[in-house]
Amino acid sequence: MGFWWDKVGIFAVLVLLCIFMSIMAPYFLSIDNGLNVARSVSINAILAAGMTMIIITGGIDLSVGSILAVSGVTGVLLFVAGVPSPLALLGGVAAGALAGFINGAFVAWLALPAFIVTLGSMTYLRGIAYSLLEGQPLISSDLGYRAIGNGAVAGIPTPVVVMVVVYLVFWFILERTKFGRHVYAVGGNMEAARLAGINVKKVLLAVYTIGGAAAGLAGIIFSARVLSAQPTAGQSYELDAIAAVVLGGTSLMGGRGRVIGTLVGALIIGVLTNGLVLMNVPFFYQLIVKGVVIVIAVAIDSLRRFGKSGT
Amino acid sequence: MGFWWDKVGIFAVLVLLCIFMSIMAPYFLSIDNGLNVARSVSINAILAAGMTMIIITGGIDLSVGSILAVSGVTGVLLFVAGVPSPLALLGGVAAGALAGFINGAFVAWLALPAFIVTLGSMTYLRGIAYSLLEGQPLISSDLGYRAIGNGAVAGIPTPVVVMVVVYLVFWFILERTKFGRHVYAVGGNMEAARLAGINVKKVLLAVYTIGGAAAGLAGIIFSARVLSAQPTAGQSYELDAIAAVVLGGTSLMGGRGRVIGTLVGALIIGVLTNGLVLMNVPFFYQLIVKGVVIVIAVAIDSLRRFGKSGT
Amino acid sequence: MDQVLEDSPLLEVRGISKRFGATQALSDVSFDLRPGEVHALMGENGAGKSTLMKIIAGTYSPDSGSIHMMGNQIVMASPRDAMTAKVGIIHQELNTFPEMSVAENLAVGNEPTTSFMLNRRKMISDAREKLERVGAVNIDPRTPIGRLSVGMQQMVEIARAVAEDVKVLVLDEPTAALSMSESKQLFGLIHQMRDRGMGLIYISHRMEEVWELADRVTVFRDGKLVGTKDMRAAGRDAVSPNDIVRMMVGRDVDDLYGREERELDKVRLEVRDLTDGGAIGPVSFDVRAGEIVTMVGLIGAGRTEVGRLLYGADKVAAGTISLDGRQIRVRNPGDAVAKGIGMLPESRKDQALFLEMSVRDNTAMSTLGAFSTFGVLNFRRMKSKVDEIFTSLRVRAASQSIESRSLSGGNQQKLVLGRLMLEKPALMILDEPTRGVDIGAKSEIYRIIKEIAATGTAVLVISSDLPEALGISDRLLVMREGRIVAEMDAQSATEEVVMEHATGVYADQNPRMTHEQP
Amino acid sequence: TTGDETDANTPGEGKAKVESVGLMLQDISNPFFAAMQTSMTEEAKKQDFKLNVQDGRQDLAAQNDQIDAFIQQGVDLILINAVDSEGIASGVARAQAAGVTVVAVDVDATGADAAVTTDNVEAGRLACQSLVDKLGGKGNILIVEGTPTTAPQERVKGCEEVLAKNPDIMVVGRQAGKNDRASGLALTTDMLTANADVNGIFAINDPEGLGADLAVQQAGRDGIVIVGVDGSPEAVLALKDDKSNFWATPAQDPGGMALKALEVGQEIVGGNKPADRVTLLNPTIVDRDNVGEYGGW
Ligand SMILES: Nc1ncnc2c1ncn2[C@@H]1O[C@H](COP(=O)(O)OP(=O)(O)OP(=O)(O)O)[C@@H](O)[C@H]1O
Ligand SMILES: Nc1ncnc2c1ncn2[C@@H]1O[C@H](COP(=O)(O)OP(=O)(O)OP(=O)(O)O)[C@@H](O)[C@H]1O
Ligand SMILES: [Mg+2]
Ligand SMILES: [Mg+2]
Repeated sequence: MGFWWDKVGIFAVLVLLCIFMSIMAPYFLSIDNGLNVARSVSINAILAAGMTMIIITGGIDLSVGSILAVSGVTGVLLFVAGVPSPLALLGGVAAGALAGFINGAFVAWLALPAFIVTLGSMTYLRGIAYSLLEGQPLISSDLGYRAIGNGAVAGIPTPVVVMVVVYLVFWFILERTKFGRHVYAVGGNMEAARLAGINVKKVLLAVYTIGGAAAGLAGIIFSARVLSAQPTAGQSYELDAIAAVVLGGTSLMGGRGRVIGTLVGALIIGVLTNGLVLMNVPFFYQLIVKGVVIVIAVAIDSLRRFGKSGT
Repeated sequence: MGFWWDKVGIFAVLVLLCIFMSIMAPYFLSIDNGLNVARSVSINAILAAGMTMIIITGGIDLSVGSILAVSGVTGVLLFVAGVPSPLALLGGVAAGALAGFINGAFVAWLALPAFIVTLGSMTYLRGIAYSLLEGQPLISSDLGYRAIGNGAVAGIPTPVVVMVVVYLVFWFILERTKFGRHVYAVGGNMEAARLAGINVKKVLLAVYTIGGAAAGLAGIIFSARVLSAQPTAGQSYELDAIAAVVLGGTSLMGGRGRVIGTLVGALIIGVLTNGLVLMNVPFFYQLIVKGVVIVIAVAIDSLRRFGKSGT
Repeated sequence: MDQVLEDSPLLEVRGISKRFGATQALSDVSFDLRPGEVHALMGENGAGKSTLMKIIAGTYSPDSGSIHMMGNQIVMASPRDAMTAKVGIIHQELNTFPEMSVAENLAVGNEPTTSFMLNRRKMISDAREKLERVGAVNIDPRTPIGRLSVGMQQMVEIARAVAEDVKVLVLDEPTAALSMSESKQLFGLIHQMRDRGMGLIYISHRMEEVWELADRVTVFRDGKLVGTKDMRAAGRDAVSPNDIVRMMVGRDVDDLYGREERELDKVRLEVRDLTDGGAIGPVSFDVRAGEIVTMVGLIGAGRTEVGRLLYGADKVAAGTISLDGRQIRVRNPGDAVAKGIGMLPESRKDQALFLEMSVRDNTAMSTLGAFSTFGVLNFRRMKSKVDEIFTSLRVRAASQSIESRSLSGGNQQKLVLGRLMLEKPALMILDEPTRGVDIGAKSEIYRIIKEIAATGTAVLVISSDLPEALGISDRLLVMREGRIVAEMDAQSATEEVVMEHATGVYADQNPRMTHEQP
Repeated sequence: TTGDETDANTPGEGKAKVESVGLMLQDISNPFFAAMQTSMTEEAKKQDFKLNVQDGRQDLAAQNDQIDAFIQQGVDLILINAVDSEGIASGVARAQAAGVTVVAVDVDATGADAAVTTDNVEAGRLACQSLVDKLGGKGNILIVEGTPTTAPQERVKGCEEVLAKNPDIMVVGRQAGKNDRASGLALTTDMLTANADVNGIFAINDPEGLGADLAVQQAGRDGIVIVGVDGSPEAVLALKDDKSNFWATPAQDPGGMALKALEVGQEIVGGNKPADRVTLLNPTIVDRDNVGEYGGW
């Protein structure tokens, strides 16, 4: 079953899950609810897109949730300070990119393990998000770029549109560009990449910066969605993002993975969360079901590996 | 400077930090405060001991915080149900070992990535901890084994004594037994370990079970310390534990690491937290300082690698 | 030798088949090994030799067939079972624990204990003993094995397998990373073991070795056993290397090296007093356009290091490098590629290949810039160029999109060569270009190297295979302890002379060399 | 939407039959909010309506998604206990646009049809006034704050108002915990080390206050007065315990508050808007002297 399952694997899990939910949860199967799921998935999916690229290089970014907070806060602060809203929006994204760049600098130049670098930045960036606002959320009901969180384009919620665009861009970068090949090469075999003449440090730096920018964009959407700067935003989002990436078949060892898989992974988590709410499952049991499904999903997905290696 | 720094590296960071704190924070340098730090470090240190062994095999355990909660709840529930307190205590530890065993089973038998398996179990075990108590903490002021959290042996707080014993045991296992060698071998080169006739699956299973038992013990201490079963206990403790392990020089790639380093890593985090509170640094700035120090500490520590490779 | 023993084989496999996904690695293979013999296995890359050995060693379980030891059927379900049955194996790929010391590596899986505690002292003394047995006395058991060169690590692996009290020993290309003198040491050991009545299975792509060691030679092709030649029974003269090559490749490879005269042009590479500031150098030498110069020496002589310095993979402390008369500074490999230097690294698996990426990506990896506009890849251009390269190198791959992991060693090596050819470098450094490559592929690689040289590229080869070095080069540079100790014309050099310079032990005081460097 | 219409509960004057209710809590792991869940679950059984309870995990985006899911389910009434009172505004507006009545519980929500809240500022005031009185208007105190969300921050604000009027009270340490017992214990232990002379502690809720109590007992310090906020069952136990240093807690009634919000919501659905948009339930102080009269949650 090798090839077929390889392509389909986790997607089949998503389809099964949707069928199950359609039967169990009234209201699940409707266009409106589909859009709800897509909208609620969008933030995690955008974080996970950047995370995919980082994980393909064999790294990880635990700080995405904190970057989201810092970027959201920056964007709102800029807007409130009178900066035109497109610039405020870009400022937020840039703050994310800068935070990612700093992560990348430690990983690329000092060759520190990404896990601990981003564990550190997860902590200090959270602190920065708090201290920018002295711990208080900052409400901005007339936020200039509120549409990016609450609007819709031709009936599709804007966050969903942004998410789709982000995925197209990431897919293009990873599949169709020289840089994308280099990302896979660095993750697949860093020493070989270096000896093949690839500037490994530059690739790593770029990847963390892009990941930071994606988290920054997610932060902008978050703040537009809640019309305020929230220093507590995005706590523990990194785990959902990583779960989406891994469910999507990207290897934490690096060198292998596809951003489309990540989208499917994010949708699985989103459908699960949404479906359990619609089914009125008590919160505690939601956690149990969610945890078990995550494990089962990767277990099912791993079947293809068994199929392939023949052992 | 190779060898010398190799041995001393992170320990020097700890000493520097202590000197800094002694100057900045009055009361830091006192026996009482030293015991405070040790006591407050003990839970994280015990989690981190188990984590060290798991990370040496190239794995990770994100579920330790949730295991801590489940074990703590189990212990208190058993006690409240009338089970003699030594048995209740053991029951809690056994619950942790069981949870670890299940993690290990997925990792060893199905060869699933530890990150996602334990991300899943982190979620479902938290759900189990909640549902055991329906979300409410269970207070038990006369908890039979309260001494393990609040007592003292010859002036040393019991949790600290337990911690020291745990570290001696882990040190002994890793350094002085055949099993310990096998743990390093599995993490250093899993395929080669298999070829050398090591039962890799058994080693992995054992390591996750031991890690779970350690987390269970931490859970017992936690509940004895707060005299109650807290389903929310241990949230995000996994990150502190991993930080201690990595600060202590254990490689996340597996195959290398020492439990003594982990203790030093845990102490760094403990001293930092304690010192910042003693200095009455506001919470937000604590986060910033803590994050930055973690990054700087690994950066300093990585000097030895540069010293070694000569590049 | 006892007649009964002679008749009943020590080890026998019957009707073994093994399939990996779409690949039938072995089909219905029966094979036996007698006590007191060296049974050589030969065959092209991917013929199934290692797979059969892994089945014998309990690493893989066969889809069908059975294994017998001294007449009794046994089950080899895990490497443990093989150990219990006293079957030892030296795997083709290194299986070391890079973070552990040599002593710990030697002990893994069999750690000495007193009561239940590790006995570290015994571990070290055991290690000394084991290393001594294979003549690797210069290796300190306490060194982390990761710091040793590949060749040294291979010696440790041999020590580990040999030290076991084994009845059957499998050696899967043990000399691929060894140079002449270590190989000689190993051969002595093999002779001893054979004389003690052990059975040895020896896999190699080097005909000279097989000729020296083997009592019987069995040839594999496409997962099937083609035939066995009994050289002890028939006598060595009854069989010729060419018979075996024909069984392997299905055709004659009459002139492996295809020696021919080449036109040498002006000096392309000029190296003066190059050093890493440590054990390597200073070295000075030239390579001319169209010339093939080979660096030879014992393992650890520093040849790889010199190559890496030229390529910018390691830091140069002092000295100059000039290309086409212009002095250049090479800061890193990317810089080297940009300035016209290409390198095929020593270990293709660790340093060259992206195993999970397609063969196309692997081939084009260093020259993606040439296939893209504003960073966007032009797949059609890439595909046709790679096609071109594959045709000229005769790469055997089902398609350009299959993972490079699934290619045989020889074909993988060709991928990396193809990568270099796309770079069109002025200087090409080839570190062990035929390591682990079968004889058919070897002859093709030699042809390719010569074609490359013919285009005016300066080719610097590093090789531990002396016949190869003598066969393909114009000039030899002999290295010892980080320096070039001799330079000679390859036409007139002999293995003996090269060995004398490489080891520093001179048999006669009249070496046939052109000149000796200080 | 439920097929079997029973007339078990007769709609009173203007009270409409509400068939399904969504209850959104900011953090079920906090016993205070869990108590709301408990009382609502019982009430749902009694009145026979469908109840869907969701945990916000202190995450505003998650609460936004939950509102969308509730709209999808077609609930009649959402009782919302928001992580942030203003940040939830856009979600509230979406629900109302979909014809769902929204009533805020405990924490006001901008734009909600009505709100039933405790005055958290007042709770902070009461707690600290009680502390100040017990200390006789002077002494050194510690403040154990909580997570940076609306309710804990308002309580600190109320406390600071009282302290501003009592210049002889010195705040010698303030640290933010995670609203739970363990962080109250850990932070207080360290703050006690740094301050030899501490007379009182204000914690923003009972779990943190009780953690601080454990810290004081373990440090072997006497005569430290501790106040919390909530009036939780554990706090009541502590108030009755001689060893405890816990002195007072402004009691709120989470379960009652949720039921009140339900009632207000049912009225609105039935067409009776309450006169005041906000129903304030004022906390009452429970201390060692009057704990016998306190009914508890
Ligand atoms: N684990 C595996 N998974 C999939 N295919 C495999 C695996 N191991 C070997 N093969 C395939 O089986 C075939 C036989 O491989 P094997 O390694 O036995 O060849 P070999 O004769 O030892 O070649 P070489 O001389 O290059 O070492 C090859 O086609 C190889 O690609
Ligand atoms: N006896 C030894 N003990 C430890 N390390 C050694 C020893 N001999 C050589 N080395 C290591 O080997 C390296 C030099 O070998 P290098 O790989 O450059 O040589 P080479 O001639 O290409 O040999 P090889 O065939 O092994 O590649 C150095 O890094 C050196 O540290
Ligand atoms: Mg082979
Ligand atoms: Mg070499």
